[in-house]
Amino acid sequence: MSELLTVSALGLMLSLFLGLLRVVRGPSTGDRMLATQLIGTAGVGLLLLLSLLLKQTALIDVALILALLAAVAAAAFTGQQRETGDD
Amino acid sequence: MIDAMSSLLIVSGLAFYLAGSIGLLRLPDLYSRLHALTKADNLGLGLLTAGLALHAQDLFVTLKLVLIWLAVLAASAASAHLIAQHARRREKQS
Amino acid sequence: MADTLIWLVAIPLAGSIATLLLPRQATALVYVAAVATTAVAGTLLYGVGSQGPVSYEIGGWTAGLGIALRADGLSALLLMMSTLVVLAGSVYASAYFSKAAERARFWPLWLLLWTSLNALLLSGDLFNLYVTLELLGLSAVALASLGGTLAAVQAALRYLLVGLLGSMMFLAGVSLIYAGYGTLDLATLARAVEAGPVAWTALALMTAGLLLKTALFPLHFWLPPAHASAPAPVSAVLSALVVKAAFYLVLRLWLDTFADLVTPAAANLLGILGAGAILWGSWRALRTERLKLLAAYSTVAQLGYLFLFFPVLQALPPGPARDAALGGLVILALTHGFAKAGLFLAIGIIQQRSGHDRIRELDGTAQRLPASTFAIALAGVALIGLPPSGAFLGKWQLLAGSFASGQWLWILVTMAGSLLAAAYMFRVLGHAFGHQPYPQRPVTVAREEWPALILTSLAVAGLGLAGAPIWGLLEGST
Amino acid sequence: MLTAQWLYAMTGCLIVALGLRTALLHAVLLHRLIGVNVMGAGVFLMLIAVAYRGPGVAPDPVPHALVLTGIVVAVSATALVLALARRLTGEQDNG
Amino acid sequence: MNTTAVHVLDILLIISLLSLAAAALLTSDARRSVILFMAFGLVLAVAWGRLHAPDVALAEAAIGAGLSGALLLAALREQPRRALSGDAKPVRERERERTSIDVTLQLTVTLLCVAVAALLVWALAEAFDRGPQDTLAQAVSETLAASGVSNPVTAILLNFRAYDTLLELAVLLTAVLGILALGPARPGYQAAGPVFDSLVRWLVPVLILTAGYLLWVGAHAPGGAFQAGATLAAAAVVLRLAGHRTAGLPAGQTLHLVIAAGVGMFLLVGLSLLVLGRPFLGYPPAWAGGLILLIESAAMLAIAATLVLAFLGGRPQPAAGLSGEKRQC
Repeated sequence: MSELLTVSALGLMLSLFLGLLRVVRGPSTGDRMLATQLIGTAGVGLLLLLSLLLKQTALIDVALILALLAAVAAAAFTGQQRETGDD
Repeated sequence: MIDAMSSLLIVSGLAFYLAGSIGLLRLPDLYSRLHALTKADNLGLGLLTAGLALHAQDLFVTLKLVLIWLAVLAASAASAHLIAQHARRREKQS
Repeated sequence: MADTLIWLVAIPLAGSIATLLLPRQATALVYVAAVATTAVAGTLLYGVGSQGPVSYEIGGWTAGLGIALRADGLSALLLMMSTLVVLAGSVYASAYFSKAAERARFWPLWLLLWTSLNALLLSGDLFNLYVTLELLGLSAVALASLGGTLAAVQAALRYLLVGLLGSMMFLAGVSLIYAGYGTLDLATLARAVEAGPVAWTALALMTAGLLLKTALFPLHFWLPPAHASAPAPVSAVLSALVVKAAFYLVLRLWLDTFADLVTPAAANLLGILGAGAILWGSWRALRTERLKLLAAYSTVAQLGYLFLFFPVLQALPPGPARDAALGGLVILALTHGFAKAGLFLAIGIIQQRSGHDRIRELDGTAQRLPASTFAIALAGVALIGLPPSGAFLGKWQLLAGSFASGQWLWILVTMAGSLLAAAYMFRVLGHAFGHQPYPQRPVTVAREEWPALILTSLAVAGLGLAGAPIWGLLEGST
Repeated sequence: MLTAQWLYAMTGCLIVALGLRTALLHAVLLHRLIGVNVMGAGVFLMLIAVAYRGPGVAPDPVPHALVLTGIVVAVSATALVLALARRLTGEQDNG
Repeated sequence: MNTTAVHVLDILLIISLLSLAAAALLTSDARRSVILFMAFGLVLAVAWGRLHAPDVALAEAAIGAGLSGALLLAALREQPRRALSGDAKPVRERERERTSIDVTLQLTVTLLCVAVAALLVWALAEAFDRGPQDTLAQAVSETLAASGVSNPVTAILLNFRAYDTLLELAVLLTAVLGILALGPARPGYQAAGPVFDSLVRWLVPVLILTAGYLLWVGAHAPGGAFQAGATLAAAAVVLRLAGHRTAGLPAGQTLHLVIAAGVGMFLLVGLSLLVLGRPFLGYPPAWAGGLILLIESAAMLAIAATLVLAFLGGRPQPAAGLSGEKRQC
């Protein structure tokens, strides 16, 4: 089981890494925000796997906060987009 | 039995994650990326949390896992909607 | 006795909250807090003088696990000076800010700044010092921006970014110390520290951060605009106390905690930068057209003298000559504190009354505001270093120390700096005493002019006479 | 010495240098602010790496507490910078 | 956990951190830089989790990845793009004239930064050679029982080094007073559409509940006043984004009471103990847990209010304003 979790963690890290490429490349702000969201979701998954692997239950709380605040950040971003109307 | 179930869920979740991020990289425009990504990462995280929930010691942890999934679901739905709306407005303008 | 240490932080902090919650009674509350703090600071100074250094372990935890506050002669003297300056500044500010809304914004931040000064001078813990540095920097910037003009906000913004960079470098040094020695307590560290990459790099980073904050040439670029565009009582405290707090930390680290690591070359580097500060600062002060900028450049120059003491102290062997030089350094720092605070307060009055601070157009100020002009003249005596001011004693010790250790360059720089200071101060006074008829009243606005007069008189007369007790207090510290 | 501790600490050093460079060189305020923040993150990474004691061993909690304090202080300073910057652009627009 | 796999994970994390930091710092576009910085915060939170620092990871997730980004984005919203990204053409032409100086300066500063990195590596190498410095960590674990809480990080922050935290709350108070002195809040956001409203309707209560949970759990597990305060602030930020003008903050003197609550409660407890003959902030062991929770609750409110005010950028304006909701384009 532990091996599977480790491999999955690596897979998620890879996914996060691919999101990274899109964040750096862009081209539009919407793309970057979307990719940041993928990084967030992958980060949440990674933290959940790490909480089992490292036997740290507190990392579930971290994942929860990360997920909630990712929603807030998305709201802040779109709120701002709504106002300025450019990107 | 539970281990096998959980492994299956986690691995399929991972597959969706990877599909989503490859889509994000390879698809040609914002719209198609948006659709690929929101489906993939929501499903991916959903399967992953389901897999991990099978290992959860108590109900509270399961509750938190469900909450995490819902939060991500809502965030991506809202932002996808707004990003798309915004992009559409720009297209109309130009 | 040890309790005084925590009260010195708690009273201004409590005062700040009280003024925030009760804006109508704010001025009265500030007076109460200021008088109480002054009384406690006096008690501490007396106690340190009679019983030696004191320390206080917060929460009752031993230093290391917890945080200890400590005071010796050096910190008690600087604390007394800063208390008197803030007290005078408070009286001044209650008249300077004429609108209630202005005062309501000013008082809580003013008392927070005071809290941070006292906390910094008393802290015995490296990480706690980082927090006090940030508190000092943020409250100073918030106060400096109260002027509200574009120039003030711009200067405050640059001041803040420089300050943040300085604290980050300090924090990087602190982190290295924790990695290498597993402690943050200064006294424990002083016993454990040994020459090596950790100590050298940490000291270099912390010093670089602090030099940025104390505006040592050539890192002084942010100081003149920030000090010149702040409201007068804020300028006074920024120039007299805030930069000196960072200087105090450099002194502590170099002479106390890391004393064994300091090499002559490093001390000479500080001396050379100090010499550059004296010459460059004085020259710019001579060339500037505005009185407040002149005072700010003069601060750059005066800080230079304090750094000249580093190579001198490094070269002198422990003994009476070195003690005398250290005493000279402290007296010079105290004199500058009083004189510069008084100078900025007096300039503030002139600026408010005549609507500008252009040096060329000061003619007749002596007749209109004789007390303020007299305060400027007294500050000039102290900044030039004429007898009987404390600065005379301080510079005398600097010259004696340089002579004893054969460092002729510092003697030349000190003389040149004093001549330049005389030139820029006489330029101001020459204009101020220009022809205009009849003085009406010697003191026109008591609440604003007395603080300036008292501070500058302290610098000229008080410290000149207080030499012996100061040397007595410093015995055994650093 | 632990490999992970070493790797993350070195990363911290590099991030400090990257942040410092931007904070010193960049002409635009917002970038300099982000530079200082990144530099802070580098310092924090050094501290947390120092606290790490390997898998299954409880880390040193002291640096964790210091970093928490540092994060809160950094966010306060960032907020003040942004407020001042906002006032500045407001003034320029009016005048 | 398989060590090679962990090393691969570590290296991927490190490459992500470095490339995000570099990308955020090297881009010339302000908005891009902010988004990259937010992504950097996200990855950093994962790195804290990996390094067994869940308390820090919580704070980073709430503040670093969430609120700092929201703050920066709110600042961007208001400022014209040119002013922040600074690539207007005349400037560029002016810069071309001083290119030679710039190149020298850039080279010097870059070399300086390389030197700083090298010094840090050199120093850390010596520090790691000395082996772990565990005296303080041991002292903490030996004294933990007397601290009133069982989470060592909370014990340090609110008991052993409570004085640091008191001054840190004073830093927050200073920042918020500085912000309030600078002027009124930014104009509010327009009322949002139905999708956003449905998000708000459940996100705000969940955030408030989570804040309460973090405050309570901090005594024995990762969490505490700062993480809780930041989460509470996030709830208010969402309200504000949905068009609520004051984001749930009280007005006038009540607002002052809230922002001063953290320092005030801390000082009240500390000085009361001093008057009762104990050291300043020296809690009696039997009372320590309760007093810490009391201080943390007040601190949470103050932290939340401060972060919200920072997001608003000034004192919230009463709803009767004439032009508050005017769109800024």
